[in-house]
Amino acid sequence: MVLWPHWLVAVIIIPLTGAVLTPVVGRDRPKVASLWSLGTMALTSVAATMLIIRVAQEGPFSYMLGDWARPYGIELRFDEFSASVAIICLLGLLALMFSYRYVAASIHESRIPYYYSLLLLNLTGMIGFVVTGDLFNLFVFMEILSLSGYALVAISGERTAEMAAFKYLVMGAVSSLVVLFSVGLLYAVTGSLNMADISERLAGVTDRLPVMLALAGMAMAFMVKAALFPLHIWLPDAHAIAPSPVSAILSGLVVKTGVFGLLRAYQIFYGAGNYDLTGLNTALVWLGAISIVMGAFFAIFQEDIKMMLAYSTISNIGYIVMGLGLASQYGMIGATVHIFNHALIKATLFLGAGALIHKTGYRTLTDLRGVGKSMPLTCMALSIGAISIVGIPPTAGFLCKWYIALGAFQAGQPFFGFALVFGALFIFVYYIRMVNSFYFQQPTHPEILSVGEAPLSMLAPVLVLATLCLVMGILGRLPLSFIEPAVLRMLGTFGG
Amino acid sequence: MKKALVSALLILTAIPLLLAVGQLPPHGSAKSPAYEHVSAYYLEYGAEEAGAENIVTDVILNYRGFDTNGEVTVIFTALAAVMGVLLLGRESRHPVEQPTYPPSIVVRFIVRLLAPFIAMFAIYVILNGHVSPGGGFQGGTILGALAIALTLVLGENEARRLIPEGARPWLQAAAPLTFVGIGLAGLTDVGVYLGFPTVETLTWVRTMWLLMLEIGIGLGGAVIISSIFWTMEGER
Amino acid sequence: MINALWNNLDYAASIVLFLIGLYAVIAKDNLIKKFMGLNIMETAIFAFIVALGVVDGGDAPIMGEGARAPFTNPIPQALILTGIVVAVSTTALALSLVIRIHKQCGTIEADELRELE
Amino acid sequence: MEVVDIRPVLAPTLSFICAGLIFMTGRKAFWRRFWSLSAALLKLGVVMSMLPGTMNGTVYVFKLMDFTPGIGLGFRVDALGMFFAVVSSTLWIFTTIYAIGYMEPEHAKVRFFGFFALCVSTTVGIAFAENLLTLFLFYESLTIVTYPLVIHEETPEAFKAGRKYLTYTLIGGALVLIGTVIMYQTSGTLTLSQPGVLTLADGTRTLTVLFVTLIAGFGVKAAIMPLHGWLPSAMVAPTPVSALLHAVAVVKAGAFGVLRVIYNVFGVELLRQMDLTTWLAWLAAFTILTASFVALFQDNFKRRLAYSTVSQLSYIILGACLLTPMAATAAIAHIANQAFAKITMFFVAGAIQRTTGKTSIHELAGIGYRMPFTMGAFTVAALSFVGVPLFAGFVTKWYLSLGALEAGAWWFVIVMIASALLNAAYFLPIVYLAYFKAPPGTRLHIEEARPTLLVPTIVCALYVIMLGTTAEVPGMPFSLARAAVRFVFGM
Repeated sequence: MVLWPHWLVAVIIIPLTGAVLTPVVGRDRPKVASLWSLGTMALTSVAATMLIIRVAQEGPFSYMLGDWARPYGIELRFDEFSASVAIICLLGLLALMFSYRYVAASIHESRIPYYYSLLLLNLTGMIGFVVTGDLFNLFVFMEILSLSGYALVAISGERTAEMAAFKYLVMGAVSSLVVLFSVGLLYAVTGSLNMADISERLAGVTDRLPVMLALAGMAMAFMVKAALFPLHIWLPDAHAIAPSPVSAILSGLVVKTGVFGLLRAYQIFYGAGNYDLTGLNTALVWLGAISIVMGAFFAIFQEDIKMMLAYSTISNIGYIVMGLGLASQYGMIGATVHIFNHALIKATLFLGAGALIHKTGYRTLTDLRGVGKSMPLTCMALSIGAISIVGIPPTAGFLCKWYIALGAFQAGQPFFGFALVFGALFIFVYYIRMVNSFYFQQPTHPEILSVGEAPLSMLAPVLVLATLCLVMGILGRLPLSFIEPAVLRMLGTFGG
Repeated sequence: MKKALVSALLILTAIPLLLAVGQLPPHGSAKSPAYEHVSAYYLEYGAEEAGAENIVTDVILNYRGFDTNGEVTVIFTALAAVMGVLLLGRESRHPVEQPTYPPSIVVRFIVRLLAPFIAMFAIYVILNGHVSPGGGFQGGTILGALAIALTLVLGENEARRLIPEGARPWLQAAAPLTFVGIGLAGLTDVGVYLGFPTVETLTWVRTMWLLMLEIGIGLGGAVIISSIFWTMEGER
Repeated sequence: MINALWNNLDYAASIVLFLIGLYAVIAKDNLIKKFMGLNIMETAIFAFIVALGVVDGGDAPIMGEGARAPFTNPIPQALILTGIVVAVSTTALALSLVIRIHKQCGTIEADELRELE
Repeated sequence: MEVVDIRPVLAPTLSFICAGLIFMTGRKAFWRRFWSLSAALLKLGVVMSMLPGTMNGTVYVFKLMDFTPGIGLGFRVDALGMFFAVVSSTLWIFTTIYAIGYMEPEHAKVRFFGFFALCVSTTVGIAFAENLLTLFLFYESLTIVTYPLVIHEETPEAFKAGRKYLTYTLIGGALVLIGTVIMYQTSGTLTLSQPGVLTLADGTRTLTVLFVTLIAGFGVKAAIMPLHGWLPSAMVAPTPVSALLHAVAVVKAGAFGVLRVIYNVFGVELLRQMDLTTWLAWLAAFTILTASFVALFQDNFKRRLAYSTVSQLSYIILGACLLTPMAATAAIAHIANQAFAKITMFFVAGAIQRTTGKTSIHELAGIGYRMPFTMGAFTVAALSFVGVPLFAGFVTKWYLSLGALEAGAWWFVIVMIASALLNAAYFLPIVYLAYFKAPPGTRLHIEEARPTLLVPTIVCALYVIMLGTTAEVPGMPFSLARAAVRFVFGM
């Protein structure tokens, strides 16, 4: 039962079915819709757990849909990187739980079943994105998650939200098209759509220019999805204006799919073995470094707490991309684990901020002064998140910073180690403002002292996540050692 | 100024792109890797193995059936997205009783006259997708267009009655649900999700499943297209 | 070089179309026009991928009575069927957003919207 | 001889648990005090119970867990770490008692005592860290947990000081992190259990960069000029904070880090070969003299003490840089000598402020008549700093001068003498002012500080005398310093 291979398809099919049935089940009954989607996600989590147990025991495995042999059918492939389904399921569950109260207050009732449906579809898209082994299938799932993402940004019905969603949609759609174009190019030169097969056949391609163009196209498009610095302009508005649980999902997971796409592109090209990726690596490292600094720089000027968090996502994506671009063992490990850890941390922060906004109705740092006294647990969780995202030990953010910095030195590019560590200080500047305003400053609105703690359905996810931020800092070696074989396999070096 | 800058930038971008496509295998060549690898296999064995004479249908529903499973989910996502963005709750909706400018009698007459034929054609396209050009998507679009045309001449309330209110959410989810159903049938019967029986004696099962998929896609597509149209019109 | 491009004129045409669409997306202020630009880009990509599947003198890949080789490549056609559906879905969502923006702001010109903020 | 023992973990954990209890039940004054005091006593007990073993050369180790293979959260009690731990946990008790009295009229006491306990927890963690990563972990945590203490007053001035504090120390932390990364990259280990793990084969350039980053990183907290800017500003904190943090925990953590770098990362032998420490010694000498000069012109009592701290900390750095056994003994012993004397002074400053409200030196005329015991304690500490024999400061100066001669660097002896004179020049006028410049008509009208403030002050002053008189008695802290030196120099 545990090693049943069908869990791999179940992990996509369960949330998919749940999502399309949410409007049926939940019509005019928002509570039922909420419970239904929670149940769906719980089942999905079971499947995800089984998959991770299996990959830990046996290593990567495949599932051939329709029983067609490798290049002819669609292959689902579960490797160590795909273990991201764990964090997708976890954040999904917690965001859905958080939504129970939050959405009732901020979204029109008739839209609520569709809200849950879209959220489930978004999660389905991400799960499919990380487990598929087929390039075109990857595109299809990317579209599911992008489309639902655009709609979720706009779902609150505010004017600014709709404009942010439109901006997001245009940039997202263009980048999706570029991905499709690159898939077409790769298909033209290899005749295959299966990633492993493409990787094998790429080694024998003689005319390199289309292949390099495909690589550049994919890199560019995924950078847009990942909101790397000059291509980030869609992110702050979209993430800040979306409902908070959605922000948590978007910031914690959806932007990571861009990084994940880069990772898959790397897998294809490293697998081919005879492609020189130095140019791309250099570009990624520099863009990563610039993102770290620019994200932090813009965040300093933000008054709106969610806007600040949104810019900090850009910085953190910078970490991850820099780690990938360093192309050294430690850098790569740090980057992949930071995908996971940053999701935890950012979800803590966004959900915590959501709880504050829900209870107080304020969203700027000035207005929120003194809230630490009335909502101590939420603010404690937010502070843990802040410490963690800056990378103060022993929280989850630290190990990744340590690994990526180590990777920079390992790759012989110490400059980026410095950039990373000092960039993190820059980030601290604005998080300390947040902590100051919660705890140490006199309230601007005295009535803020009398609001109570957030309801349990909001508090519980926030606290669970904050605890995980700490636990993952202390037990950080577990994901690290879990991902290590995959990275080594990808880089093709052992012990180097 | 901005326009000139953008143009210049795009022309610069064009150069590497054109260089790259120039290096692609020559257009129309039967010796290209794209033609010789996977598709050669499909063309050779597809008709017997996958169950439909139309190889494109084989690819869509059988070899790459999971893509289509995702694809129908994309359509459903579009529906949910439009609903999520546009719905404002029943009380604030004012369904349009009559079009603001009722179409002329000629239009009304012709639409009413053609409606059964259009529907017939749509069903034909859906059911013959596996042996001729066409299939669920194409037929579903025709059906959806029919629903839109009828809305224009009958008014929304009248047209909505074509699809009963209670069944509508089920029908909207029809395509993904059919896929999941067939997929699970394949799981129990063949042992793999979306597996189709390949045994000689069970070819009729295979054909039936393909047809069910086509019908599911067609029905779901049509309902979703008309639902999106109605939602948008309600917002006009 | 020119010769190679001439052989692959279909592809080159798609590239040009793609860039025209991109121009509209970037340079046009009207949201609908932006979106039409996006649709042009989509069409360009679809044309590109379908063109990949063309085989000189190829017939539709439908077996049965009277079918004769060569057939065109079925895969790009299948892919683009999916692609079109995706494009339609994106268009539906974008238009819904434009409807809402127009309703709330009274305009769909990007520069005027920016002033409203 | 290494013994696996739970006690090295227990010591920091105790204060950590105590902090948790304070946060949970601290609204009641009784529980707040009870937890603070009992944890302080318990921890001192735990630390002291390891003392005899350490004296005999036993090393207690405990590996908590691995972050990654090879790098873990490990604890190890050697003589040097023990020395620092004994000093900080002894002083924690006195400071706690003092703080209970001092903080009576203040706000946010739960927060204060909670973070106070956390602060001590991390300090002991620094002392017992087995590897550089563990050390860094506690070093960085120390920065974070002291921040709420620094800005305790919540005034704009306090926020400004807090910002300055964080800027300096976090940059220092970042440098330490980079140094740690470089060390791991170069040597593949981060352990602090050897007398030096690096060798010349690692490349002069790498080693120089590593040395500079690590020393600069720890030097921020050790307030080596020009990295000292945060220390005088942070004096806006309540006095117990200034006392504990700026005489014991924070600044000594920096100095301790420098010692670890010099003795356990690089090792005396390698540094001698590379001649890296000379410039640092000169920088330290410069700091000693300059900070003393600046202190001369400070009128605010606590600011004068702050600059004196800056000056005194560099004794430790200088001692370490001379790379001779004598100087090293002095450097290590000065951790205790300076701490006890300086904390006495801060206690005095706080007691005067709480009792009379005076914070400037020129207002202190005649204070010796009102608060004779307090000022008596101050006089003891001042004499110690000047380096009068029989007081703790003399021991340091004596051994440091011997060490300088041993290293053939007689000019540092001159620095030492000049510093003694400067110390006299800025501390003795206060004593003079207090006793001999009474405004006309002052009568002996004793108005002492309350007992909770007075007793710790006097006990600390007695310690200063004890450290000065019993340096050669076996079993005293000084012999622990000797044990540490024996290990470092392989004697």
